[in-house]
Amino acid sequence: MGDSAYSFSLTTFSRTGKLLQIEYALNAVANGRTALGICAKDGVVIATDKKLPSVLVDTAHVHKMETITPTTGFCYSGVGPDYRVLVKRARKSSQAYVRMYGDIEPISQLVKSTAGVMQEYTQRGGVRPFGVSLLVAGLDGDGRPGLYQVDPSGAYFGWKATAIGKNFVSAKSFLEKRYSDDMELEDAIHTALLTLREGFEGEMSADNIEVGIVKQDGKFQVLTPEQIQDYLDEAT
Amino acid sequence: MDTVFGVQYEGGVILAADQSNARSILLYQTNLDKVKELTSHSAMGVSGPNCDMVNFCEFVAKNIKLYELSNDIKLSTHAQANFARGELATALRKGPFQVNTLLGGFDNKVGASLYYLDYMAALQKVNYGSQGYASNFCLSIMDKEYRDDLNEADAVKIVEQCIHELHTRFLISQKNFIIKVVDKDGVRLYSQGADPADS
Amino acid sequence: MSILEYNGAAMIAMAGKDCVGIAADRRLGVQLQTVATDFNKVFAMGPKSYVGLAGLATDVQTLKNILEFRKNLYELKEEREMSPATLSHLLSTLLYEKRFGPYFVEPIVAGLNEKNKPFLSAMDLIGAPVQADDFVVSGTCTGNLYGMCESLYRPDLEPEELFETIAQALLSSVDRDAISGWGGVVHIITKDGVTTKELKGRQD
Amino acid sequence: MARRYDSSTTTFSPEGRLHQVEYAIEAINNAGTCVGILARDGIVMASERRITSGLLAPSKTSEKTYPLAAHAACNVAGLTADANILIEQARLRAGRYQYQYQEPIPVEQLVEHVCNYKQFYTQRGGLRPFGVAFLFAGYDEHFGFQLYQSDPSGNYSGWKATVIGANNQAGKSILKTEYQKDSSDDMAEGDEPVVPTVEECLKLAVKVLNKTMDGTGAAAAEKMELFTMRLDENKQCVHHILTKDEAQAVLEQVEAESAAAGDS
Amino acid sequence: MAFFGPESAIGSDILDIGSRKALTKRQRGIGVDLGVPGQFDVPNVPDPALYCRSNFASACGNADAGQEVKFAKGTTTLAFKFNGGIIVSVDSRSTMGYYIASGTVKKVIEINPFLLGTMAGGAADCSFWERNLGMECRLYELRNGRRITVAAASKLLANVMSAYRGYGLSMGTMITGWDETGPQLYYVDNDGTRLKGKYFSVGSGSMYAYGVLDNHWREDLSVEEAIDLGKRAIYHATHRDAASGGINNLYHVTADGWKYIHGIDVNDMHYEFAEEKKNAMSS
Repeated sequence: MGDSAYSFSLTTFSRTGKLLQIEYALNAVANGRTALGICAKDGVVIATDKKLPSVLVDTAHVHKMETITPTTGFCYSGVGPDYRVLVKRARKSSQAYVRMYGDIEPISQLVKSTAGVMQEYTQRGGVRPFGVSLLVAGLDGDGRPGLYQVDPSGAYFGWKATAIGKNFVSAKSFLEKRYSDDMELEDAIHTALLTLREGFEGEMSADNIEVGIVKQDGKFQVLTPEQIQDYLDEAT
Repeated sequence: MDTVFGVQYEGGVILAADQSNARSILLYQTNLDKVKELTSHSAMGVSGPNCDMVNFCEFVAKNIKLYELSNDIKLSTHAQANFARGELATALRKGPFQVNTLLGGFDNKVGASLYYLDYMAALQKVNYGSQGYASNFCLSIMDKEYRDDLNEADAVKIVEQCIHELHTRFLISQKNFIIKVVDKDGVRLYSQGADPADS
Repeated sequence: MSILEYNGAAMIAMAGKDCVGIAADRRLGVQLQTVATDFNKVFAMGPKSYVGLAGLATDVQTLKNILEFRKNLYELKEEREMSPATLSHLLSTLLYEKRFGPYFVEPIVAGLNEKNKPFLSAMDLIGAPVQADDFVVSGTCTGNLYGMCESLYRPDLEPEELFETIAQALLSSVDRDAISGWGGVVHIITKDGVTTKELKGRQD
Repeated sequence: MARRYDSSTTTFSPEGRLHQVEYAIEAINNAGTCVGILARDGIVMASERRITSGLLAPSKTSEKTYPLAAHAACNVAGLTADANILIEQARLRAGRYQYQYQEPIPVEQLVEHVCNYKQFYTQRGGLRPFGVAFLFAGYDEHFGFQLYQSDPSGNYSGWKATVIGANNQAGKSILKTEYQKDSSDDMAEGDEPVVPTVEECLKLAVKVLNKTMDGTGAAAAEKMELFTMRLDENKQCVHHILTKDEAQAVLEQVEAESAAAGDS
Repeated sequence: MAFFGPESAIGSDILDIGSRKALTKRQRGIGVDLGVPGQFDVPNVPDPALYCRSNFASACGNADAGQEVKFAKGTTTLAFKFNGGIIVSVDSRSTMGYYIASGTVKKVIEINPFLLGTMAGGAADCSFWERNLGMECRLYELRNGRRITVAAASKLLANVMSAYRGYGLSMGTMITGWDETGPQLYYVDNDGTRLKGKYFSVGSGSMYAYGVLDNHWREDLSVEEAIDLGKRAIYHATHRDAASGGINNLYHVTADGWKYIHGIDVNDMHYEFAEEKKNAMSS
């Protein structure tokens, strides 16, 4: 590796001490479709806009929500193909965990190891950072629900509620107003859909968004368009 | 074939070993030093083939020395013993060092201590111990004579009783023994049947 | 002679009512020669989980060191204690990793899980686990130990009764085994803590 | 011309500078402040929590302080993502030492290992340096409680009291005058200076943070993370991150004291 | 094997697998000269001694480790002469492999009121041949009107061992007693070795016992000292040797014959001696 032109870090410090590549990657994320999540008392919901460039694309085959472990799921904002790499790595690491400890990998560990992968791409020779931020919904080792955001730098944060991608600032302030500590999952799902609709360009329907939920005592599941439709109907 | 004794007393530890090297039915030498100094305040009595004894001792001693040089602090006897155990355990599944050892040392914090370490790398802290066929004859003597309040002279006396027993009962001739003391002043030679330097 | 019998050992783990006990003898021998009578073969892997390692003394120590290493890293990373079930699974994985050059150790694991309910498991030297509700044994006199446990075990023993039962079973078993004994140690694990008692055993 | 040497980490510029390392250090100087103070009976580390949002989940333990072993912990200033790699390395090293010697690793060796790892990235393979500085707190039987700081270059040094991160110069000057000030007044020749207790150090640390985080007025307890390390009766290290109430209490004490000082 | 007649005992067609000596034995009837080779059924193979050696070997050490038939062994026995007579001191453990088959075995065989034999090695071999020796000694006494000397008795036993050498017998014994020549002590083993000596120890724990004996044995021990020494030597052996343990049985032989002195649990001794050491330290 040492003799190749690609063995140098592509992400380097600027004069002001900034890692510009990471900041640019964050810009890529900010241009991505909005994704948001809310961690309720008894579960977590993550939701994302999956509007597609053409009506000809079959939306049923586009997935932005991915199940990683039985109790944890990802969604993202940013560069789609980069996301697939991370999903693959996360699934592999969670399976290695199961083999070693006979236990489902807690969300905190999954986040940490995925963040480690993302950090690696900010320092390793010849690679650019990932152009995605992840939202991770799942359960921790003690069964408590958790919601995390992982950034291209490999930094991660635990949130009560957050948003990434386009309009994340306004979505977050919307969430700040709506969030309460004793919120239950059903409320959270409604709030999430409401927030998503706020900045939505055009008509939001069951087909152009995706919602994933995990209940405290259950598994991570991606809601079907029918289920989403039910929630949308309830909201109106 | 070889014999090693160790007796810990208040303030120090005695290590003794026979000085013979034999092969087949032939006795080559009777002035060896099988109590190797590891640091200024620790030593290891070793029984086993000369090759393994030398290689293992030097490996351990030099690594501990390197540690002292790199870090400017000393390893406790406990840490030295565990280091040696780890190396021996690793070697066990490759090409084992056929060495049975007793490792004695003195630390300012805990005083003198003695560790039993066999070639399988089972480590055990002991007050007194013996390696080799000699243990069959001498452990009972040590059991009988050892007390928690021994001084250096008492401890040497026990070792001498053990040597006497080997001279009376043991088929293999072990003419000379070397006895070393490890205490607060470091490792020193107490007595020897023949001078290792005289060869 | 099996290499598992080179150093000698006897150990039991038994479940009581919201408590578990684990006990082992204290002998370190080299075949028939007793080298020490204060050898440890049961180790705390957390406030509520213990592991007992019976078999070749060097591997007992190596495996204990490895387990401790893995457990410490786990605790630092995950910021939680390792449950006995996880410990048991990890141990089994570690053992099978050496399938073609095994550690000559047959471990038992005892502890209380997150709900403070007993967990017991035992495995062979390459990590085939069994879980039990009543008791598990390992060592060089498992026949004796099983016999004693089968006849003395009662479900839902209180901690004091559990101690008596385990102590009695261990001492009687090692009295009929030449290469284990020379005293013992019993840990009784309850949700409030662990009580450890040394047993005076026969010294022959 | 210097641009050519800016982004390649392993080469000196014609003036003999390693720009990447310097820039990385620059990154730290903008990072959240961390204060470390050696006490008579322990160590105190205090750090600034930058990201505060009503929506941020209260973390299980902490995002600034990380335990490395039973007897060592660190505070992080800079890129947390980079720090995680180094923390992982430190934990592994501590674990391996314990495995090999069955004794806790002496603190300096742990620090040195992390710093060697950092140094490696400033010299080999053309990789950018880690954008992290650490405060290390630890205890060993050789030298008791110890406090070290390290920067992205791989430098480390032992301190009685120090500050890293934003405004560290201002912080350091407070420490210089306040640490051991009680003893400096009427100390006889050859007297050992009086080292403050953990409680006193906590207050001092808060004072320093108040200064470095300036502009925020009365600093809020949730913007600070206060950490202490002490020995219990069995000589075992006890790590403790002050709860919100405990931290608030310290803050109030500091306020009361400064108010009193202002009156006189 | 169709052999009907008064000689054929019931079941002999099954049990007697065709041993070559079977017929001669029946013809002679139950003999008193069991010491002569050929008085036992031996395997019907070309080399019975070899067959026995490789399948029933049980002599000292682990010679039986790989074979199907393992013998009970593992012992510490000792005997020594001193001015006050002879002390015979033994443990009482019997093991099969590592299983403790019994903790209360009598390892001193009271051959007659003036003769003692100790038992180490195969329990069956020892007890059989020493009982047989008792019978021979009694016959000698009846024939000659005086007690057999220890020398002669031990020689009889050694002769048997010599005759069965290589057949895998396992026995290490000390024959002691008081005869017209005074106190006598002989060592006899399955190799046919016969030694006369002042003190011996036999068994897996013997080396530990020797450690104590060699350092503390004197000709001029008092009877109390001698008993204490016999007791201690066995205790130390049982503590270190896993195959020895249980009870220390100790006999004292004088001109009046032997006397059983004590049977003490060696475990009690452990704490007694530990106490003694503690007291010695505090004084």
